[in-house]
Amino acid sequence: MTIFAVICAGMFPIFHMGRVWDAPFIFPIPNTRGPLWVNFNSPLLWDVFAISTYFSVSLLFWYSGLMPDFGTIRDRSKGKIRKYLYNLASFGWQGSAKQWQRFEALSLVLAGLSTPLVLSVHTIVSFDFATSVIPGWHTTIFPPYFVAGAIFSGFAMVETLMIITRKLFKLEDYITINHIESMNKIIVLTGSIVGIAYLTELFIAWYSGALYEQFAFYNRILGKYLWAYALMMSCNVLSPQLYWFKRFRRSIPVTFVLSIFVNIGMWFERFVIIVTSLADDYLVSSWAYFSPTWVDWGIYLGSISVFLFLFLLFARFFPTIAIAEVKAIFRTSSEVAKAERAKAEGATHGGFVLKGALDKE
Amino acid sequence: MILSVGADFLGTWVSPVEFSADYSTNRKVSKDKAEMSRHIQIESMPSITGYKADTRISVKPSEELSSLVDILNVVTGAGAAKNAKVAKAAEELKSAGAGNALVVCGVNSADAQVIVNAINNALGSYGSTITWDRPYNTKQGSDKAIVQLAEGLNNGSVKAVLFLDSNPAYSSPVKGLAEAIKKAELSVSFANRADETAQLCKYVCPDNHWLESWNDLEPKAGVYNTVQPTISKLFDTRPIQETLLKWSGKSGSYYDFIQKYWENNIYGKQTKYSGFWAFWDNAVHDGEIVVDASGSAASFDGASVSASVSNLSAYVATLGDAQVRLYESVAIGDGSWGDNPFLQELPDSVSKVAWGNFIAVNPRWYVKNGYNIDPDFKEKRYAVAKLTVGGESIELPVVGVPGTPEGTFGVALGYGRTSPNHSDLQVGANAFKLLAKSGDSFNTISKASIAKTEATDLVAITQTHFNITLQDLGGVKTRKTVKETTLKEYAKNPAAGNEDRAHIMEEMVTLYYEHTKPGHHWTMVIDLNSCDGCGACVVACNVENNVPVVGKDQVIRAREMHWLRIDRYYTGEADNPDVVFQPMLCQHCDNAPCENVCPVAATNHSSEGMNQMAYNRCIGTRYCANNCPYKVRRFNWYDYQQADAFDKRYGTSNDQNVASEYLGLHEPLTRMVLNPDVTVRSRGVMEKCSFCAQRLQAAKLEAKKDGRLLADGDATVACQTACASGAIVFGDRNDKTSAVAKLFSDERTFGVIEEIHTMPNVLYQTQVRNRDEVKKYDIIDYYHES
Amino acid sequence: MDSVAPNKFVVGLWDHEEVYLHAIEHLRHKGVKIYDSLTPFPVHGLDEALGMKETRLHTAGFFFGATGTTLALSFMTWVMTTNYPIDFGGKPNWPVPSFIPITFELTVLFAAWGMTLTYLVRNKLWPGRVPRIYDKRTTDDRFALVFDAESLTDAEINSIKDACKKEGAVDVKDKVFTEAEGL
Amino acid sequence: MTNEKFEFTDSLKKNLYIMMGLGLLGLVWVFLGDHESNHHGRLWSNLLANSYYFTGIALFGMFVVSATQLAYGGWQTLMKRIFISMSAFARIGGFLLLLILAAGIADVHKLYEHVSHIMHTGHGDPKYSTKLVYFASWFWIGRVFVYALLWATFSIVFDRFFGEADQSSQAKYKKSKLLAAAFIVVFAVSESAVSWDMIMSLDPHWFSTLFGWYNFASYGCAAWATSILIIIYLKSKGYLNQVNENHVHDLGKMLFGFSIFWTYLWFSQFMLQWYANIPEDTNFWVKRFDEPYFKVTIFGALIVNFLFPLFFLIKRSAKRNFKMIGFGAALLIFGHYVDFFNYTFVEPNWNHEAMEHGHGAAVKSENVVMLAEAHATEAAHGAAATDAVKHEGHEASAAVEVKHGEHGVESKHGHEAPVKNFASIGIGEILVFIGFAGLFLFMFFSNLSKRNIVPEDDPYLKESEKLNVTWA
Repeated sequence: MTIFAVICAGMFPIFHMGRVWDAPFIFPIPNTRGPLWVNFNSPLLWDVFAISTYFSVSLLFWYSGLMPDFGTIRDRSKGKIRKYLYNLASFGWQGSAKQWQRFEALSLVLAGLSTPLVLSVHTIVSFDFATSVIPGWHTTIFPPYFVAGAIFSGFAMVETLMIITRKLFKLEDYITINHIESMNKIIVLTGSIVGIAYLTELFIAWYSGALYEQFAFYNRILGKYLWAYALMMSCNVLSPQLYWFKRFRRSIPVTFVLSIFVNIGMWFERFVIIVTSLADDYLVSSWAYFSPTWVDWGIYLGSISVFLFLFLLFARFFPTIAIAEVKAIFRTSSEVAKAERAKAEGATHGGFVLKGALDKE
Repeated sequence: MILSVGADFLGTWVSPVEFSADYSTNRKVSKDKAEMSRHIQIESMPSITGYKADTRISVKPSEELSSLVDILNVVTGAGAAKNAKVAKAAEELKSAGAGNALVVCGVNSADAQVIVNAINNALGSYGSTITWDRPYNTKQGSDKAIVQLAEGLNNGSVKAVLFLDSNPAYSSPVKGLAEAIKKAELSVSFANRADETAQLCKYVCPDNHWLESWNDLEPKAGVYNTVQPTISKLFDTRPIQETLLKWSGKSGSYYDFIQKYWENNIYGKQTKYSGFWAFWDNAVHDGEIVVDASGSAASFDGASVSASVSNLSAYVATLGDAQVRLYESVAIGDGSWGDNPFLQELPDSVSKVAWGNFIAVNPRWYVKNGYNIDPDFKEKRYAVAKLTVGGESIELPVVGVPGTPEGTFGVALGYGRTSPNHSDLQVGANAFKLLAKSGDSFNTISKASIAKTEATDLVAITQTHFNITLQDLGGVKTRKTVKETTLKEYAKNPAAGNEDRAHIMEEMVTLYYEHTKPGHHWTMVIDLNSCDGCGACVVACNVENNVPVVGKDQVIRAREMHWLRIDRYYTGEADNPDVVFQPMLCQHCDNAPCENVCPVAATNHSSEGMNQMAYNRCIGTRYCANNCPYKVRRFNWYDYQQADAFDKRYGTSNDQNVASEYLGLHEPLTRMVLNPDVTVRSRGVMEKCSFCAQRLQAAKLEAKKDGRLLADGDATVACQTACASGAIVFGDRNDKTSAVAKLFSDERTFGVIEEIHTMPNVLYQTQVRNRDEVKKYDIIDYYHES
Repeated sequence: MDSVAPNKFVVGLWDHEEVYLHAIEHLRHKGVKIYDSLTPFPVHGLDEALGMKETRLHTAGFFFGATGTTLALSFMTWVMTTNYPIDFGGKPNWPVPSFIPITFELTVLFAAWGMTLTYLVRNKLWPGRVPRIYDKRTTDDRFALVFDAESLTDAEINSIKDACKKEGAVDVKDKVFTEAEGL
Repeated sequence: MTNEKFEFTDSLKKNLYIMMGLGLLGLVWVFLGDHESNHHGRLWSNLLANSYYFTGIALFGMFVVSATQLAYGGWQTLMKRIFISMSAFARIGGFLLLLILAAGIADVHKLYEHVSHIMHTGHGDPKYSTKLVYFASWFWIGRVFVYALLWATFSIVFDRFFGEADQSSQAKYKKSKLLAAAFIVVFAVSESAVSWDMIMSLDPHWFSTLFGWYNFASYGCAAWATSILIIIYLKSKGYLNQVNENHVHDLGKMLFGFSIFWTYLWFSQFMLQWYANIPEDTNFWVKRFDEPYFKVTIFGALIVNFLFPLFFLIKRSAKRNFKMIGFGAALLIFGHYVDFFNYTFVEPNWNHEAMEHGHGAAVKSENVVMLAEAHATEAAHGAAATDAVKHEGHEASAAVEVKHGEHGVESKHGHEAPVKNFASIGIGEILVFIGFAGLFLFMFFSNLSKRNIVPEDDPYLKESEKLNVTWA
């Protein structure tokens, strides 16, 4: 999902370039005009590095994890061509001890690198806005709040896709309701963090007494874009509060609907940030109202299609669950394994631990 | 002391460019000279002159006429005035002292002008503020004559008609004139394009363009000008004068004819040159010879005054409640250049509407009568109304213009041309037919009726109305984008109105070190007091810098390309606001937020303090435009100027599309308007004011050739040269003797939103109004009031 | 693995990792040389059981990352101060805070790519590599131990087989590769 | 051996009394060493910095318990009561802050002088209109009182709840989740708000939306470090036998993670304000960068709080060695204290009031002169012309010029110029810190000694005992 989303995310700046054929200018490559490099001050350039790094590292992480699974599929598949293709994809994986040892080391470090990388990417995206002087953009809370927002919307998007995939591929035994419940807890947590960040922004704008800043937020909550702000607030902050109730946390229809709400809300968060701040900034003479053209709609819908297309291709041909990892976990954490272990250890704390806190309280 | 009744002398009346220059000399204030003229404007339809006035008295069109009577009564002591405000103004006139006051009137009515003369006579203006030595030779058209022409053509007494520089089929309110022209046995148009009249004529004999031919002029008595060709003829045309020479059986070129004429008639009037050839060569070189004024003194004949007063009063009584006031807009004027896209795209100074006319109404009336269909200006869609005057009616969108009194409907003349060969240029409705005849003349004021229609229309308005005060969050706060004060305050404190700047400067801390500007540090200071918002700078900039015209549709999308725009801010009373015009261009910030964020380093700062663009390097992320606090960066959405290999290679269809839709500079003739010193921009790049880098470079090279240092005034920018009132001062701040360096440290000078540490190199000076009352900030937000 | 790969093997298969781990320990204790061990997923404790050395991949990653940091900082410094200094919005020509994001990204990029490439090279993995499949189920649910049979006598082979069976192997078999058949 | 109870020995008590005594001595020291014109600003800012810092650590203890409880954490169970006892200080911390604030409003000291200045004179300036509402005395004090009350209540409730026997019942477990969730919500709001009310308000011009989070990260680091030190101490005294290097390793990981988080927030805040360079943000930094002392301590704290954990704590061996991790924890407690004390807003402001008066006088009396003098670009220009080379290497700026202008004006107007307008960390400061640490520990140990250190019937105890940290 990350990879496909990043592909879409990477496409947008390119779409929006006035001269897309000159896009290579954004890389620091020596050129015919002498030593004219790029502007390392530009958050957009940071984005170039961040998104490409994010993309390629995610690709590595994803693919290095897939290799053993391709090996598994290869050994189970019939037909020469399939065998050949899956072997090609698996890079000739065998699963020897040394391979696994290095695999573990690699995936640990890649995971270790990816975590700050995710933070950095969302931070840099927030820098795109927060470094500027535009009221409503220039606020220091943006970095952590974008990260929280990314986790929030990321989980929601995963839920949306996962619930469909789970149903279609009959993965109910692998992706249990407990997983979904845990994800919903993350959603209520991050949603509340995002909500606190919204309120902090509002408060500090009021507190600061800075005219433009104050107006930007005044306009945001009461101005002509009230509808967008209201939509954002209700989808992002209010709707996840339902997850305080266990009944809703464990309901698949509720989860599905709310995950879509959150996706909408987070989309509107970006809309609110970008559009309301730009529409009415410093000089009143250039205040305006944004109305999308068919091109805007087309690009937007197109990007969703590209994402879904790639995702469905992936789901069709590639393993949607990390086979090797799940096997390892099953041996230690599955119901059966736990029961066995508990029997072996003669655990004293009764059914409480036996059942597994994660699974049922 | 100037009192103008409906005369837009800074915009359209008689000779506005000249008047702007003269007017502004007495309106510039400095610490040493804290005094200025006082200007009162009595008018119905807001004009830039009225917006510039110290006191603007908003009256209905009929009251424009009746106020003349009021003033006469007060000035002569003959009676009382009906309108208290007008009476006060008249009292001021009286107390200004003999020879210190001037009253002008823009109403096309002999009676009104007689009364104006009577007032001026009573004030002692003759010989002091009004002289007779150089009367204007322009604007000598006669309403009576055109009516007679129509009659003559219809009854067959006129058999032949020649049209030169006139287009009565479009611009005359005489009914049936077009049909009458067709009846003429011989009709010839000398127009160099197929205008409305030429289309009716039997023969069209295109005149040369004036840049292709010799000519001479005498705009004012004793002021002689020569015109010489600068290019050879582009088309198969002939100067009208030569045509007439030929038809009258004379030989020789028109050049010889002019020369002979000057030798016989003008050479003798001057004493500067002895010998005709010295005189002639210098006259052609200088373009102008001014000979001693030989005007005769005139005296006022007061006999008809009482008749005029009663005529006028009688006419006023017929006008009723709803009245139309027809006016010329600064951009289009009488419409003779209505096929010029540069002018069409120039937003009207008052209403900021480009590409078409509209019915200007009082905003409260607008709200009350259900025209407020989009209070947030989400879409630039306006309700259309039908305006009827004497049986003729037009349908136009209705736009609220603050300062218009209720019951007044202003419509600009000069629109609704049908002859331009591009449909986008055929905008608006022709209001000439609404001119009502009264006496021998056609009047711009008449009784009207208005009715809302179901239709709506998109209006290419570039600036709408928003309330910029924040009252609800604890105290009134206003953006100090423009700053104002009164003369009295200014005399007391040169920083009046600009007091907050001291505080801003005190807090102006930075985390960066200064990048030195060892050579020049180009700076512009714009005096808001002198700027009258006429828009000449905008057009000058467009022409100098090859700024493309984008067309109505794109203006509606706020994609106009103007490097320089004039922002208009209302303050003060809601119904009769004060207005400040603020030319807004790239501020060339020394700490420019736009430069920081360009990923490809296409925009950066020169060592001369200019914010510069490398178009070749620009990839059009538009991130700089987002970050610009002044919103002065423009993006090329299309290939307006055929600069782009992409369109040439792949997009021929798009090429045509652009050419037909966006009036692009694609066809060879139009491309001749391009300035070869300035690059044309490809589609997909950002562009903005460059401080006319090419002109600065040229000036530097010139100085280098001469082996001297660049002097103050050597380097000029296009907008500065076009500004008649001298509001724009440009120069090198590092040269401590330069005009701009002095203004830079003046107390009136401030930067727009400089509190965010942009360190702009374009600064402004406070607007000073010569009046006693200080208007309070008031919310002008009719659109959300219940 | 030796430079000249043997072609003849004995393969023991287990179906439970704990038994498997015990088997390895016992076999090694007996002095049986294990040629390779194949598992469907990473088994914790296998490294210790086989007596493998700790991998040095982390260290390599650190050095790759450090290279990225240094390269990014020095390149940007060189460009902005020496090669083509430009005034951007009045910012200093050595805007260190602006460098941080790119420096971080390049550190991660270098570390990730460097490590992954090292991983592939060290593990001898590349697209198109034909691996020796000792048993198809080693990527599914069987844990295999492979013994080099080429240099062993039949008796030795049999004793290994017996030992495997004794240690709970579900299957023990011979596997012979032809020269051309993979790595 | 789970049934062990901490014995609060007399010798330990004596030591803590000595520490507290040293703190009192320190207070006397800073009181005497203070310049009269500063209204004992040094004394009060010492009190504020330490009260705030230790209250933050105490609150974070409850936060750790709540967060792990909510996240089904098992590893921390052995140490749960350490964190709960850490929160004992929260019972008085909030009230200490309230005292300081009340004293400020009552004009005993001048820490919040410019706020009261605004309250008296700021009505004309629209920038302050909202502050007139927000810093209205009763509202301000009322808010802090509510926080203090909430924290104290929660501390007592947590103590009772988790201190009681029979942690294993299902109902109790469920209840604990509710309690934890409630605290997280209260904490999230109150910790941000108190950072605005007590610290950000020291400089009423400046604001940063990130500020609450930043404070959270800072005393978060300190709290993890404190827990590590306490555990090492308890182990050295023979308690907590089941706690081994695996647990300390996990705590070390949290310390490392929070250090990086703190750096991330520090960078985000600084970079964004540096980048936009808007005076309303940058006046804060310029004020500090003008003093070489703060430049050193700001970046010094950054090195200690970021580079040190990055290179030292990242290693597995460092986190598993009690001596090394103990050293690291102590260093970080000190680092964040320096951060709070110097850089975080307390000390640099304490006689800012005098400078404010200087400002006002200048603006009022010599409008024109100020305009000419303070025109940043002009001033910088002059400087640039005289010494362009100097500018290249230094952070010298227009700001410096303006500042000098101010000082000139200030002394001209006969204001008593401070000897130096900041206090560096001196013996007094260290003594006060030790005193507060003594108080904190005293409350901690007396709370800890009330019951078993280990919650012996907690359902997760087994999981905690079996903790084995394999990686990193």
